[in-house]
Amino acid sequence: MNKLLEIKGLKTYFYSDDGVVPAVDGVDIVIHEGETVGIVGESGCGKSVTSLTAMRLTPGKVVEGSIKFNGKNILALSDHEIRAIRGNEMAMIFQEPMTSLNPVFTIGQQIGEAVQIHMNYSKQKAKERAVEMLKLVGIPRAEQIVDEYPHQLSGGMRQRVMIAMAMACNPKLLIADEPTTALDVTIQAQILDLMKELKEKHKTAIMMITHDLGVVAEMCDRVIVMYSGKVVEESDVISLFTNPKHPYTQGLMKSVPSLDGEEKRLYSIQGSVPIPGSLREGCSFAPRCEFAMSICKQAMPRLEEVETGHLCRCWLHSTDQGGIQDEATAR
Amino acid sequence: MSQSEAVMYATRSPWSMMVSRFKKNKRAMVGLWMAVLFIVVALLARWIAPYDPTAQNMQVMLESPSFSHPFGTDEFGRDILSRIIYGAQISLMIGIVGVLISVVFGVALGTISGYFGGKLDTLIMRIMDIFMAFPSFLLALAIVSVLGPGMSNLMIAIGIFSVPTFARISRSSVIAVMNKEYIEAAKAMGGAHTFIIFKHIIPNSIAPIIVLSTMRIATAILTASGLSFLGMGAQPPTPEWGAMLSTGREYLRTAPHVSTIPGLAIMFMVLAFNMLGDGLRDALDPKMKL
Amino acid sequence: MKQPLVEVKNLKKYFPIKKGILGRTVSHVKAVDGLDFTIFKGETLGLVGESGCGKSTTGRTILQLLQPTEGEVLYEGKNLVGMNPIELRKLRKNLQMVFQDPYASLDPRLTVGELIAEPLNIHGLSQGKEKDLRVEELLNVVGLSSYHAKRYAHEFSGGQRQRIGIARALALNPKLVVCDEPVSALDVSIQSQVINLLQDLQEQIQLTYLFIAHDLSVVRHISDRIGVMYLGRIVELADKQALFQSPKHPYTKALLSAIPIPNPLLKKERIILKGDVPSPANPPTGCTFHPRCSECMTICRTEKPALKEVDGQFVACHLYN
Amino acid sequence: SNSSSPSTNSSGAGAQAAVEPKDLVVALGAEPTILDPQDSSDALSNNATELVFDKLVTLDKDGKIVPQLAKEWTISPDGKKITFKLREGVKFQDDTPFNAEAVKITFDRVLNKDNKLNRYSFYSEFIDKVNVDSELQVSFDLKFPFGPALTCLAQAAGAIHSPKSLQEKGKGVGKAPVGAGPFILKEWTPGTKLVFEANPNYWGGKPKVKSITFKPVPENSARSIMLETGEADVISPVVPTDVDRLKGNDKLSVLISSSSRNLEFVMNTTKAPFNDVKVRQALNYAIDKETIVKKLLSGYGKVSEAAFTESVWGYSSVGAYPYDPEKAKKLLAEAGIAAGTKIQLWTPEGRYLMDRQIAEFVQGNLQAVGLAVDFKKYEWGTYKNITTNPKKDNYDIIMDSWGASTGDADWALRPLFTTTGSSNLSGFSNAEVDTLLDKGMKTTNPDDRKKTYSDALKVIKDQAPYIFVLDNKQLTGVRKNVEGVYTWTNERLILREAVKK
Amino acid sequence: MFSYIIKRVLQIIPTLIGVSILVFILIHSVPGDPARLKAGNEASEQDVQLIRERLGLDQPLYIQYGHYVANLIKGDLGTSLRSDRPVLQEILTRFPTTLSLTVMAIFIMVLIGLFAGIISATKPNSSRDNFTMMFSLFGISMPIFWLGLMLILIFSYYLHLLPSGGNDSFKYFILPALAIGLSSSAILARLTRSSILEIIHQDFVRTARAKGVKEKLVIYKHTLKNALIPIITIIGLEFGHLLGGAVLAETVFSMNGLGRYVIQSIQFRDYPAIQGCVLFIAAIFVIVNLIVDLCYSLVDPRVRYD
Ligand SMILES: Nc1ncnc2c1ncn2[C@@H]1O[C@H](COP(=O)(O)OP(=O)(O)OP(=O)(O)O)[C@@H](O)[C@H]1O
Ligand SMILES: Nc1ncnc2c1ncn2[C@@H]1O[C@H](COP(=O)(O)OP(=O)(O)OP(=O)(O)O)[C@@H](O)[C@H]1O
Ligand SMILES: [Mg+2]
Ligand SMILES: [Mg+2]
Repeated sequence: MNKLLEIKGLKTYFYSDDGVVPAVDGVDIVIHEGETVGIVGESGCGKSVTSLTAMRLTPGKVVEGSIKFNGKNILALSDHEIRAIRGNEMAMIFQEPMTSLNPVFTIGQQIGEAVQIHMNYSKQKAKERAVEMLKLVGIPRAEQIVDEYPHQLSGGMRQRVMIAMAMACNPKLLIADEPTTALDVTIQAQILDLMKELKEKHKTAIMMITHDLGVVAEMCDRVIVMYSGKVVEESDVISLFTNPKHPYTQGLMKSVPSLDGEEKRLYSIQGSVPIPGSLREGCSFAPRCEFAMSICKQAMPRLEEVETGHLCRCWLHSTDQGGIQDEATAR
Repeated sequence: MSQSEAVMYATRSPWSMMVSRFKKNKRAMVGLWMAVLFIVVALLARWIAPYDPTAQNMQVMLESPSFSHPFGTDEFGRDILSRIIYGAQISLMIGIVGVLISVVFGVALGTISGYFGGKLDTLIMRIMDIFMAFPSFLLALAIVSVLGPGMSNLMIAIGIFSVPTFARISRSSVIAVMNKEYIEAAKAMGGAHTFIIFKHIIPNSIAPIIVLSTMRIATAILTASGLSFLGMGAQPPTPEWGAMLSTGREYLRTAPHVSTIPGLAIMFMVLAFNMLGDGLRDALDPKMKL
Repeated sequence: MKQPLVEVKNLKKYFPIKKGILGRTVSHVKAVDGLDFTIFKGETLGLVGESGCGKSTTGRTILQLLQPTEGEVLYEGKNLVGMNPIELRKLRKNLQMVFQDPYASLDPRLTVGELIAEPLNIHGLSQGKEKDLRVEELLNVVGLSSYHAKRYAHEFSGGQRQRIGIARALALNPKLVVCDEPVSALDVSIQSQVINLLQDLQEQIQLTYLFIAHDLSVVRHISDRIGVMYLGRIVELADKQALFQSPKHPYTKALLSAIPIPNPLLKKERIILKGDVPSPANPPTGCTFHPRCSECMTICRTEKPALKEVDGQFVACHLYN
Repeated sequence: SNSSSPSTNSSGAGAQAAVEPKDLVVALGAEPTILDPQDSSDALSNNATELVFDKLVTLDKDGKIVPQLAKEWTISPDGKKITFKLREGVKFQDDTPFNAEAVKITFDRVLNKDNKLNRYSFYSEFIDKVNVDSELQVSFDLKFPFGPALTCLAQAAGAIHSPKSLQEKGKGVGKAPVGAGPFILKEWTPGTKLVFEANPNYWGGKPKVKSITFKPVPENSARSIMLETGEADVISPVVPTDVDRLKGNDKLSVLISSSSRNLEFVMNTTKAPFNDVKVRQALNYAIDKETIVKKLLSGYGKVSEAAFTESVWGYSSVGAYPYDPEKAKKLLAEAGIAAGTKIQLWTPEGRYLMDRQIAEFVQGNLQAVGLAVDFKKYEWGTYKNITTNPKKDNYDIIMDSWGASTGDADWALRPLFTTTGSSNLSGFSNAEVDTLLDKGMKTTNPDDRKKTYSDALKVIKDQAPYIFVLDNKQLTGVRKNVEGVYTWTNERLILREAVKK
Repeated sequence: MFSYIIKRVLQIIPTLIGVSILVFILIHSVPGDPARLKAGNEASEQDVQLIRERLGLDQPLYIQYGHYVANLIKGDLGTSLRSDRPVLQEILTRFPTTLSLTVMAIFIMVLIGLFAGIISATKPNSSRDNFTMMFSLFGISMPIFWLGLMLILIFSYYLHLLPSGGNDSFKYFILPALAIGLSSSAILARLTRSSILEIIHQDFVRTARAKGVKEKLVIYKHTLKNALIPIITIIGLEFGHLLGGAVLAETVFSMNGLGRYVIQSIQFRDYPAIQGCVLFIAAIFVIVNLIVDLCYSLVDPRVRYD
């Protein structure tokens, strides 16, 4: 399989009056053609910023790292060239279907815009394409809906429209940033179903950002777990769920109440997510980790392959003790 | 946890955060200092004014700015600098007292209207609509005509003239706060109306009022000077800036400084309060629609 | 054995939709449309359903934060509906609420100490030193410490805020706490902390919960019985084991099957419902679920099914006639 | 505004041949209100009616009474009847003939109380009856021998209407006047302009300009600029501060003519301390009239030396109180007035030339002699209402101005200084003055009258109910290519003889 | 839509009745007597009384109001006490001036304000943003009448470019329209800036960028159309402000408009004229706001009137 997107050592920082916020602090992600990669992690850990940076849409500043998409260096492209990729080869759907559509343009105009830009379609043809796309995402009365405005649709329908819009130019990569979080379970099921269907049909690779482990289990081939701006674990979905390595991943899995088991008390990770930018020595999860060792408080471990295809950033699994020095000198 | 830890951790109240945001805003700080300067000048007028602002000296009438009269003299040979200095007192008084009047009435009406809603709300807002249907300057003009010219009447007119605006803003701000869950929480705990209004509603809806007040001081000063310009404001020989400008108009060609300088004074004082208001808004809530 | 704490009888809450020149009421949003259920002392009654189905409205009308359109809410036998305000205010001590949004439910201008002391002040319960001690005690109960008391709510994380909200609700030693989606705004790892806290408290001080949520796994974890709501009505109400093992109502079945399971090895059969939840302003005739129901019969289009007991579970569905 | 006819376009006039009559543009401080001469008394309206209407008699450039529609007249020996012989062949602007009937109809209208016209009392006071003696002879029966009768008939209110127009338009004549004068009202856009066109059939010969346009321009400086730029040919009034600059322009001239108007401060003699003549005299000494005239009016005025101005018939100088603050203080002390005594000084603003400024200056003067002056400026509408009656309104010192519109001493003094005078704002009551003024009114011999008034003026000066400050000058700006423009002392701007080159 | 307009027009009526009562009370509380003013300075008390009767001012106030309302229903605004002309005619001869002035001022305000607002919003906190916003602060803070005088001083006295007063032709309107338009444009600039900045951070703008839309189009198509709602609102509100500003501008520039007529009428205590003008202005103002409301539906499909 070919590497479609390759993010290496990405650091995206926000500079404000209150200081620097290292929202993304050294992230490596590879997505192959046609593959669905899940990115999970707590709120604020940098999932959205990572994905936005991949499209060069983040308001933050990329201070380090590289992003290669389909052989092109995203960070080095001209504005014109990056625009040619956005919405065309790489498309995005967002968490909030309510606010992600422009309220003053019709559905048709908004779906058609991308094909007008990227495929030089005429207005008329763009509209036809929009209808076609609406039908594809299973919207009834597509011919009418195409002339309606976002506020006339329900949340689920809007998310379908978002998907239609993203898929309009047959992108190679679809970035879905929590596409179902705002939706009800029954609607979520509809949308996930649709995404699976589209993915199979068009061989689109998907970067699926979510915090719902259920969604990950259902949708993804591979999973990346992020914590506080860094990737802490990466593996194929089955091995992650059956054999999570990182204490954070383990905790995460245990704290979800299960639907079949019968636990009296839930497992809980103590403490709360660190505020990014509150600089701390060592592993950022150490303060909440029940296995924390003294080294954990001193140095950040590296992301290492602990089993084939299973990477983890944790001293418990680290084979390379020299990493301490490496990281320490890197600081 | 220990006492020392509590001390070490500086708590940041919404107020102190606002202050620090405000301090970072250069324009706001310039506005603040300008306003402070005007206030100090007004307070110290008796000591810093070089001449009696009403003392006539026909020997030096309509003189251009010079060393002995830095801003020149007017048609009675009065020192314009001294009149500007004393005029600061008047403009500030009108602005501040006028706005205080509107704040008290406007906030009371707006809060009652927004909090209780229903028929009372409709009644109050319809009355406000009637006032708002007048272009505001005409309303002020009508009120001063009724009350007659003079400082206190001017303040009352300016006060009444802004009541509807304050009522509206405060009402919408109250309604916004009413929709917050913490109001529901207070109700759920069994809090009485007055408790909720004074403890939660007013403190949380007051931010736009503070900003509006500052900006309205600016408007009030402008309006008052406009009324004085039309001869319906302060009584001569009171050194009201608008009136000074208006009388100086006769000499616009021969002695332009007589009307130019009061105009600049008005502009800078208004500017100070506008910058201050702007800064307050940005510090309190940049999205505020004012 | 089971003593009823709150009995809800034919509870309805309609919101008027106003229109026209004179603002006449032309129709109603039937947010809650005839609920009958009982909350027993010491239990947790879970309430699930899709967004807009009337869960929050139910909670609020029970607490009299909204005036019900019809029906009764009996608290220990006393009808809260239409009770005189002073008496009601006194009773409120026993009925508290934890809100969904930990950011909006705490007044940003008060310190945590003031926030927690507020209910004590309102009811004039304790003064001075005693009050401070009580605040400290409450903070400790929810796992915070007294040095937090001087800080403002915005300086806390979501989970901590939710703890503050819980401390406030507990200040008056309530009997019933209505939890309106107390964990849906929280991260998974924080969510479990709060759930555990709620459970611990229930054990310690014999609280009764009405627990509203849309996350079935959470509801299942915490509740003793679960009511499933659809468009302002309860379609199924049962013991949680029964509900999960043998859901009766087609909607419950679909709902349960729709939940993604965090286990990639387990592929289960999905019932995917067509369409969206209809608007409560304009609900379908008959059984409000019939347009989305795969087992819809003719009677479903015309007649509203009543909530009936079937095998120890309460279901409102014509399939069980 | 309406699309202006070419006749009103003044700027394009320069290129036309010199013989062709041109359009004259006149910028005035305000707009006429009503062009019904019997229903308006303001100078601005009268300026306009003087163009449209002719009267039985009128005043010439020098203020002498001269025939107009009446060729000649006789006064009966008892002074109670005046008979006019009318000019023949005169036609009104609507082509109806002018005759004795028209005169009677016009005067009967104003003398009828039910018509409630503005000038009712002005004439009804002395005219008893108007008789048509023949087609071209009309006689007036007076209630008593009235010295200034002819002068009154020469006022704007003496204008004769076309009876047809009166009958047809009723109250509407004020908007569409028809007289026998040299100009016809062509267009009136309220607030913007009035256009009068030359009456080609005027009995006195066709006027020398094609049209006259009145424009209301309240801003003093704007008027001056219009004159400078040629947008206006004549402006009135010119503010004193602009005179020197305008004079410096070789295309312009400023007519400085005397006026029957003076400016004065009225003391309320019905209340303390102004019931004390010493106080009143003291205040007269306290005011620096010289400086007011020199500085505030740039010298375009004259310090008053009597209760009315030089240009009024019957004038004699009785001398001004000199500026002597020390004497003022002494007199005040003698009258037992403590320093710091509070008095009120009221003034209108924008009504009279430099009114507020003068009052403000006077305040300074009065404070300089130890009085605490509470200064109040009122807008005219209010001022007029609160300064009608010294007893009722209870003011202290108010500014006032009086223009003896008849140009006769009687109207200059009787309303103000007789006990029952209609405008006695000072509440002044002096038996000697009452007798003298009554005598003056009823005397017909000019020399006797003059003597009587001279005596009255002296008493008034000594009793000092007023502080007479200054005699106004009329300042009219005229472009040098315009001739034949003059003013009457009662502030009427006479344009009917204007020529524009 | 149509029924919405009807509804709104009907809603205007009670407001206007309220306005008429308020004005009636207000102006009759102003000390002064139009009869005395009409009679002139030399008039005797008797003359004044005659005129008072003629004008019907000797009747009790409630009867006067009754007459007024009765006439109003017939569409008659009464007759000016000062000029004896129908008030409506007086208003209509002056309104075109005020309307042209206001429209020109709005034109200036939109032209400068919108442009400046966009300029500074597209590069927030840059020096051009700071400059524009500082400039607009000055604009807001300048007294209209003073700005007017300064314009006269510069453009009429010193440069002889434009006339200083009157309302004969287009060039007479330039300075007064500038005087009132500039300060309003400052308000608009600020509002435009903040609305754009608010919109530009919304999710759908990010969506547009993610589609590869050009930055220019992102601003002018996706953002501006959304920001237009508060902008239109402020234009409507500024209309009232400008009418108020017209009072001052017409005075400074000797223009024969409604604003100055109101002042003259107040000075003359011309009751019917004042009432007429205020009602007229209030009605215009309310109608403008209605139009503004209707404009919302043009830019925002969420606004529907039915
Ligand atoms: N525009 C911005 N300015 C400053 N900080 C930002 C900005 N956008 C994001 N951040 C910070 O970057 C960090 C990562 O944010 P990000 O949106 O990527 O989180 P996330 O993992 O997507 O969280 P969520 O699950 O809540 O969407 C957060 O701490 C956030 O505060
Ligand atoms: N104050 C109100 N006025 C009018 N309609 C209301 C009001 N509050 C709620 N509704 C309507 O009543 C219905 C039920 O609302 P409710 O908040 O009870 O739903 P919910 O089940 O709590 O939804 P969610 O899961 O989104 O919180 C919704 O359609 C809502 O729009
Ligand atoms: Mg995110
Ligand atoms: Mg809810």
